[in-house]
Parts: sequence; structure tokens; C-alpha cells
Amino acid sequence: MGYVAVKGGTEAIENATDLVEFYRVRDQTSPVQLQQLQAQFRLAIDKIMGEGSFYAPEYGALALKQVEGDGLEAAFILRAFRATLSRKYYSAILDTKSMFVQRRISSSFRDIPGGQVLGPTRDYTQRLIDTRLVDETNEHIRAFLAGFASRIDAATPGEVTTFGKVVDILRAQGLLKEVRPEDRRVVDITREAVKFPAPRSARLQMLARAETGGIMALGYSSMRGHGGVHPTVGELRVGLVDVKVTDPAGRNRYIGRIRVTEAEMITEAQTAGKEAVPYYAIGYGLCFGQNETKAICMGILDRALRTEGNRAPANDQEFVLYHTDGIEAMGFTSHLKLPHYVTFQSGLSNLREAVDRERAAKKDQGQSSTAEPEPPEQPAVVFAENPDLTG
Amino acid sequence: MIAFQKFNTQFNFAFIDESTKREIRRKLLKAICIPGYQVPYSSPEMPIARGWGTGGLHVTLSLIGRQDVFKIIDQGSDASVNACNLRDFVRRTTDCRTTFDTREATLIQSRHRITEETLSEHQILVFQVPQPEPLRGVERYERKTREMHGEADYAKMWVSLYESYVKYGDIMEGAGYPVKVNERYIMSPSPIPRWDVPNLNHSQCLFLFGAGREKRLYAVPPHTTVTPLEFEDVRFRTEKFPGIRCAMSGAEGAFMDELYGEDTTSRHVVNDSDFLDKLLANDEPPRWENPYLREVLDGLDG
Amino acid sequence: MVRETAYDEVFDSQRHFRIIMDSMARPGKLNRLHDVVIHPPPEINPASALVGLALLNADVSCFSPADAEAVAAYFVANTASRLQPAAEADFLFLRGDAASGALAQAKTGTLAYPDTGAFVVIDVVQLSKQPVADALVLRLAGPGVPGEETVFVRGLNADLLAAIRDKNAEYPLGVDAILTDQEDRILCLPRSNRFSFG
Amino acid sequence: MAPDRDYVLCECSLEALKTFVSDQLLPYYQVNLTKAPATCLTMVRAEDSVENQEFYLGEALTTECEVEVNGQAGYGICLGDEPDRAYCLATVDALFAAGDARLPTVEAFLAAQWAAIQQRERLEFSQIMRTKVDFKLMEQG
Repeated sequence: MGYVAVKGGTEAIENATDLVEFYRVRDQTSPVQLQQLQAQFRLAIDKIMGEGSFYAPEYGALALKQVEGDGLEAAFILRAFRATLSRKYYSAILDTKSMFVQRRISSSFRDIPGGQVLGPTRDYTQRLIDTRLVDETNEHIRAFLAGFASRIDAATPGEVTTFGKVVDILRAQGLLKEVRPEDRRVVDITREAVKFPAPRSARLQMLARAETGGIMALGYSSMRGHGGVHPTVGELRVGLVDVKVTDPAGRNRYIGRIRVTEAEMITEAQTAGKEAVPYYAIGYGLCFGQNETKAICMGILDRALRTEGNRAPANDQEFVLYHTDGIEAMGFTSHLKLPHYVTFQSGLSNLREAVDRERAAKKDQGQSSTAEPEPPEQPAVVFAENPDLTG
Repeated sequence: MIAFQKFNTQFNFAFIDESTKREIRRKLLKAICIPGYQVPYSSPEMPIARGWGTGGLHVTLSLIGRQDVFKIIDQGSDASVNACNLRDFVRRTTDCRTTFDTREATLIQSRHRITEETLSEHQILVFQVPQPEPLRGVERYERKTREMHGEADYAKMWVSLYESYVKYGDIMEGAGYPVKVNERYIMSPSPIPRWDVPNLNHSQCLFLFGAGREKRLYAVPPHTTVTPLEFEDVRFRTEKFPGIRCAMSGAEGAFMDELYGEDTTSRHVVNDSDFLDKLLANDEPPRWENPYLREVLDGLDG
Repeated sequence: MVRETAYDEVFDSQRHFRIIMDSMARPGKLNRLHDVVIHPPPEINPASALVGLALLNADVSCFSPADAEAVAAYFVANTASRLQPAAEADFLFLRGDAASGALAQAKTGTLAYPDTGAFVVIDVVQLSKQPVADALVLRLAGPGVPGEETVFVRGLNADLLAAIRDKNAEYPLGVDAILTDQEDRILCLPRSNRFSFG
Repeated sequence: MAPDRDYVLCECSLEALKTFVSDQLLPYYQVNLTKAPATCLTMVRAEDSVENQEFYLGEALTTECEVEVNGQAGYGICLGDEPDRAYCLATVDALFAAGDARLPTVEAFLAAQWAAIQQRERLEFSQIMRTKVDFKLMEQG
């Protein structure tokens, strides 16, 4: 059944699948263990989980392995996997105040209650390539760990404490408030398509699952002048927060902890009228894992999307939210690789007729024109004018 | 010792979970109740990339049952690599019978074509739609296009078509030619060629449209008026293949692919692969009834 | 409250949905919904109960009148649907002999989002393509109908049909009706339908 | 403050937990598996810290399990693909619901694990606090 191309299609797919597997394993290096990826590629997996909107470090590691380290492709796999599971629980609202803090800084004040805790960061390291890692051995690792552990007196370690929020200081002084009302409905954009104007809950949810690079570009554009949000980091914290759900017996149960990054970006809120005080307001960023660029840019865009009257891209809800989902953007831009010959043929048919009309018109205008037929003036415009519909 | 299985992934019948299927089904009913109107839906992630047929798959997988016979075509061909991949996915998750034979199929998913063979009331055609909004070219904001549809305010669209006429001497919309459904909504028929557009009008079968990335579903029920946008003096026309014969079957009067060989000379082949197979087997399948096709076929007889 | 155990969440709902969809796409066509043994309360036609089982879940709300509370309780228990007043419910389950009060309150959606209008499931005594005594004559036209179709409906208060017509007067705003009878037949009246009755 | 039982069981060593449940509990009870461990999703809810605007952060992989011991239901829920842990959680939960005589053994296990977890966290936290910037020191220096 079917003519020649049929067999070719299926076979080519199967062979391509084998070939890509060949390129993954051809050098016969030892198989990468999930544990290794999970431990040593922590930040890659954090980013994948954030963009995949799915917190599961082990599966993040598996996805990363499966796709030879392509982060966006791995995030895509997590999202598709998520679609196979049913949602049984809604957690209690995360309490980031009681976070097990691993890192917490503020740019607003030099000293803050609890102090500036740098935590695990490469911000102040020089980005020089470290050739010592080329010959890293288990002995090196053990030696480092032993030395690291010895800096703490294991018999009397300090108590774990939590940290007050910088924004609470400003709020207590009455300096922090939103001067414009906001749609406070809580919607879930995975259950219904977003509608515009989108309530803030939908915007925050979409930004939390957006692609890091996408919101970074837009957040940056806003700071550079296209949107006028240039905030201060009120507080940036990274750490573990408890997740609690209600079990079938109706009891509140602890089910584990997840790592998140939280950014509170302080800006001046727009004033409502002449007499209004320019209060501070925050742009809020929160995402899975340690991904500070993302949390900061989410905070910038949260603010930028509440800025009225400025028509920069970063202020435009539809522009920002429709174009920063990495999985969707990747899918559609790469679908250009699919055949389009039917649509192309349809446009071609129009263009040929238009060209014929033009030539006929030129001929009618008189015989003075050169014998050489002129090229059509704007051949490309036929497709360019209607780019969306040819997909 | 306790040892339960980890990484124990199992997929639901037709992949999508039952709760989401119900949501999609309710939205499909609404789409049928308001022909041509785009219903927003959740559009869950699929293991197929956005823009590669996820909307069509959502519809197909919410509809499909064990008794269905499934056919999928991409740009007219059952053999296109993406069609092969999606067919394999549907078969793996449903165990359904698949076919290339248009006549035998109960559920057909298509990217960018309606079959040359007519479809009956026992068949459903599901389109994969890249951009469901016919007004996007004239208005970039969803909030505004929603308002325009709500108020049936299509002035901008008409102006744009008129400008095209003034500039190029014709309406230059190619594939995805905008239509009006049930004399109310302007709709994108998905990027089918104009050749196929008249077949949407008063068909026997149900047409469903899924735009996954844009999260919209819409429908054209059977026996529904679907008219391409046109002016009194600038009429809708289908593509023309005057005097062109299929290099394989010798047939005329079907949508053709234009092929170029090494020497850059062109030949044409019937685009619809199943239709071509049937022509080659001297099995002339029943055609759609529409005046544009009638004119072409009558011209051949003459 | 009876928990339906014979009903197959995957395959029964799929099959029934296809039948409902066929009816919605072809107003005037009478299909039947009846191949699963279920135990709905006596206040509702079994076919209407199957419509609910096929389409409801925790994401949508339903309504049944005060004198048929068992119906709503049945759907809450079997589909996790939520109860809402008639003015907010996504699905209204009404009896054909009822007054039109609840229906008059049903959601009709907005111009930007007309799909948020409600589904109204109405139990009648008998649906027939052939003339029957004491029946309303319902003439249907519009999308899905080749020309005009006639259906004879017994056990339906004409006020309800009038209320549906009023609700759908400002198309695309409106409600979408599903009628079932005591012999498991189903007939759909989407808002796009231009029906008359007498 | 009394340690939260679920917290201890979610954070303690899986090997220790499995050994304890296998050796100290399973031989003494008929544990009926009413719902085998299966993965599902928890939608994580969050809110901004100033206006308390609630929103959905994303979903977390979760394992749930349900058992019955002496007619008492026990529910085990934990993050990740952790069928063994969910089973152990459910079993312990059912025992507490039944208020059984072996509870002191369980309490002792919990107390020991709690101490181990605390020690682990204090050590980690102490290391984290070594990265705290000391401004006063900078001024004096």
C-alpha cells in the first residue's frame, strides 16, 4: 500500500533515531550515572526543572542524559512527562520566610538583619577556566571534603535559624505598597488558556515557567531603557522550602522540600495622581531551583507588566507572555523544518498570476520598454505580509 | 526487604489523562455549537513539539476509541516523516488500526490538506492549525481580535483584502484563505490550499481544528455555510493547474506538487498520496462536489 | 449515594462523548446512549446521567433543582463536579416539565468568550422522528441540519423551549441544550440552531 | 518542639527507614496494600511576599501510597519517585492511627533519625553561615 515514499519515511526516522544514539555513545565512554548528573550538574537540572515547570531532580537528570545535554529539549521532555501524571494534590502556600536559607543577599541595605550570606555562588570568582579539573580524582574530592568538614566543630554546630525579610522592614515603615489595584483572581494557565488582560497570578505562573534566556532578554531591555524598570534587589534568597499537602484523611502533611530562588525587586511604583506619594513597590520573582538570573528577571518583568502607558515590549503582556515560553517558541521556530510545499504552491500560484498581470500591463503601456522582462518588483511580499498563516 | 519499582512510567489510553480529555471534549462541543469561534483550552504538553501537530493530536486523542480507524496525512501525504511519527505515536498509545485508505478511515488528522476523495458523515477530519487567528495579520493583539470577533467587526480584514487588490490586482491570500462560517465568524481554515476551501461548505463530515501552541479549538459542523471572503468584482479563485498532468498517473484536475529534478525541469505529481495510489490502481474514488472543482473537471471533459 | 462501578472512565466516556458530539453536530438526529448499566436516582433519565458521567469533572460545576437534589449529589459523588446555583453552573440538569426559572438564569457567556455559556441537559418523556400524540413539534434548522428536520417531543414544557430561544436570541451568546428521553434517545440543540416549535 | 513525624520520615536515610520497617514492623503486622505506590503531581502554590498574591509556581513529582493495618488506613505521600519511602510512610501512619503497642519502638527510631537529620542540617548551615559577609570586620580592618 502506498507508493515509494512511504517506506522511506518510517525507515528514515528509525535510522535517524539510531544515528543520534550512535553519536551519543560512539566513543564508548562510561555511561553517565544519574546520580552524577544530579549532583554535579545541579544548576543545569535546576534550570530544566524551572523551564519544564516540573520539580523532579532525578527525572531532570534523566532527561538531560537522554538529550545529550540540550537544556531546552530536556525541559520539554519533563513537560511532556508531567502530562502523563494526574494532579492529586495542591500544596499549602510556600512559606519562604521559614526557608532553609542557602544564600541570601540584599543590594538595598549594606547590613541587614541576619546578614548578607553569599552561599554557593560563583559571582565573585574570576571566570578563568580551571584546568585542574581535567585531572580531578576521587582522592581530590575526598581530600576537599575532609578539609571542608574540618572547618566546623562537629560537636557544637550552630543552630539553624531563619531570616526576616528585607521587604518587611520597608513595609513596616509604610514605604512599600501598590498604588494601583490589581486583578487578584488565582487562575491556572495549565488548566485554561490565558486570557488578556491576564490577572497577576497568571503572569507570575507563566514567568515562573518561562525560558531563562527569553525573560533575561526582556528584563534586560527594560533596564536598558525600553520600559523603564531599573530596580534594586531588595532581597535575593536561595534555599529549601517545605511542601505540605492535605492527605485523604484531611490532615496537613509534610511531603518534602524543594529548592527555590526568590527575588524581591524594589522599584518606585507609579503614582496615581498629583498628590500621590511615589511609594516603593516590589516586582516578585520565584522559580524552581537555584536560578538567580531567572528570579531577578521575573521580578523585573512582574513590575514592567504593571507599568501603564509605556509601550515598550517588556510592558506588553501579550508580547512578554506569548513569547517567553521556551518550549512553545522552540517548537514553532523549529517546525519550519517541516515540509510546506502545499502552502508554498498556493502562494506560488498567486505570485505567478500577479507577475503575468504585471507583464501584460507593461505590454499594454506601449512597446517602448525593453524586450527583457523585468523581474517582479516585490516578489517576497506575498509571503512576508502574512507570515502567520503559512505555518 | 521493601523494593517497589521506580521509573515505572505507564501511559493512559490515548496518552492524555481522562480529566484533560473531558475538558477538551467539552470545549469541542462548544466549538461545534458556535461554528468558527475559537474556544480557548488548556492544551497540555505532548511528547511532540509545539507547532508539530499538538493541537491536532489533542483533538484526535480526545476523540479516538478502540473501534476507530485512523489516518494521518501531512501536506497530502501519508508518508511524510512527521505523519509517520504521529501515526506511530497514536498507534502506540491506542492500539488503533491505522490506514492510508481515505475511504476506510473513521478519523483523519491532516496538516494542510483536505483529501481529494470526498468524506462521508461517518468521518471526522481533524486539522493541525499553526495560527488559528485569521485576523492576526491585521491586528497583533489577542485582546483586540477577540473584541473584533465578538462584535463581528471585520472592517480591518476587508480593508486589508481591498488593499491587496489595489496593490497587486488580486486578493493575495494563498493557503489559509479566510472564510466566513455560518455568516458570523471569520475563520482560518488552517493553511489548506484554496483548492480545498470550497469543500468546507455544506459537507457531510465534521471538521475539527486544533491549534495546540495557540491553545484554541474550533469547528465547522456538517451542513454549515462556509464562504471564502470575496468582493463583488474580485472573486475567490482556487489554484490553477492548466494543462498540467500528473507525471505518474497522467491525471488532471487535482492539487499538484511541483517537483524539480537535478536538471531543474519541473514535473507535477498529484499531491494527495492515497488519491494518487487509487488513480494508479484505476480505482477512481468519489470526489467532492463544489462549483470550482466542477468547473475544472468540466473543462477537462470538454 | 450510589457509586457507579460498572462505568468505564476511559472507554465508556469516550464512546458516549462521540455520540453526544455526533448529536451536537447534527441537530435533529436522534442517537441513543444506553449501553452501560448505571444506577442514577429516579429523578433523572439514565441517558442524562450518562451525559453527566461523560462530560463532568472537578473543573466544572453543575446544578439541579431543589426537588431533584439527589441528581446533583449523584454527580458530585461520581464525577467530583461542584455544585453551583443555576446562574453560575456550567451544566444544568432540568426536567422537561419544569418551569423555566432556572434556565432563565443560566450563563450565556460574553461576546469575547461565548463558550462560557452553560450546557442545559433536559429530561423529556419521548423523542421521536415520527408523529406521536401530545407532542410538541420541533423544527430545526441551521448548522448541522441539511435543510430542516422535524422532531416530536413529548414531556417538554413549551416555556422551556421559549426560554432557550430567548437565551440564544443574541447569538453567539447562549446556552447549548441536550435533550434525552426515557428510552435513552438524545437530541441536541446547539445555540446556533434556529428552531421553531408548536 | 516535637519533631514532625512526616518530616523525619521524608528526610531520613531511605536505607535506614526500609530496614527499620522491614525488620521491626512488617513481621508483626498484616499490612494490606490498598493503593500501591504510584507517582502523581502536586501543584505547588506560592504567593508574593508583599501583596500576598497567590499563584501556581509549578508542579512537583509526588509518590502516594495507601495501606491498611488492623482496619486503620495509613497514607504515605512524599516528593519524588519514591515508592519505598511512600510505602514506609503509609505503614507508619497506619500504626499511629491504630495506636499500637509497638509505637515506642517507632518513636525511638524517629528520635534517632531526627537527631541525625538535625546534626546534618546544623553542619550544612554552619558552612553556609561561613559565607556571611562581616561588615564590621571590614570597617575595623
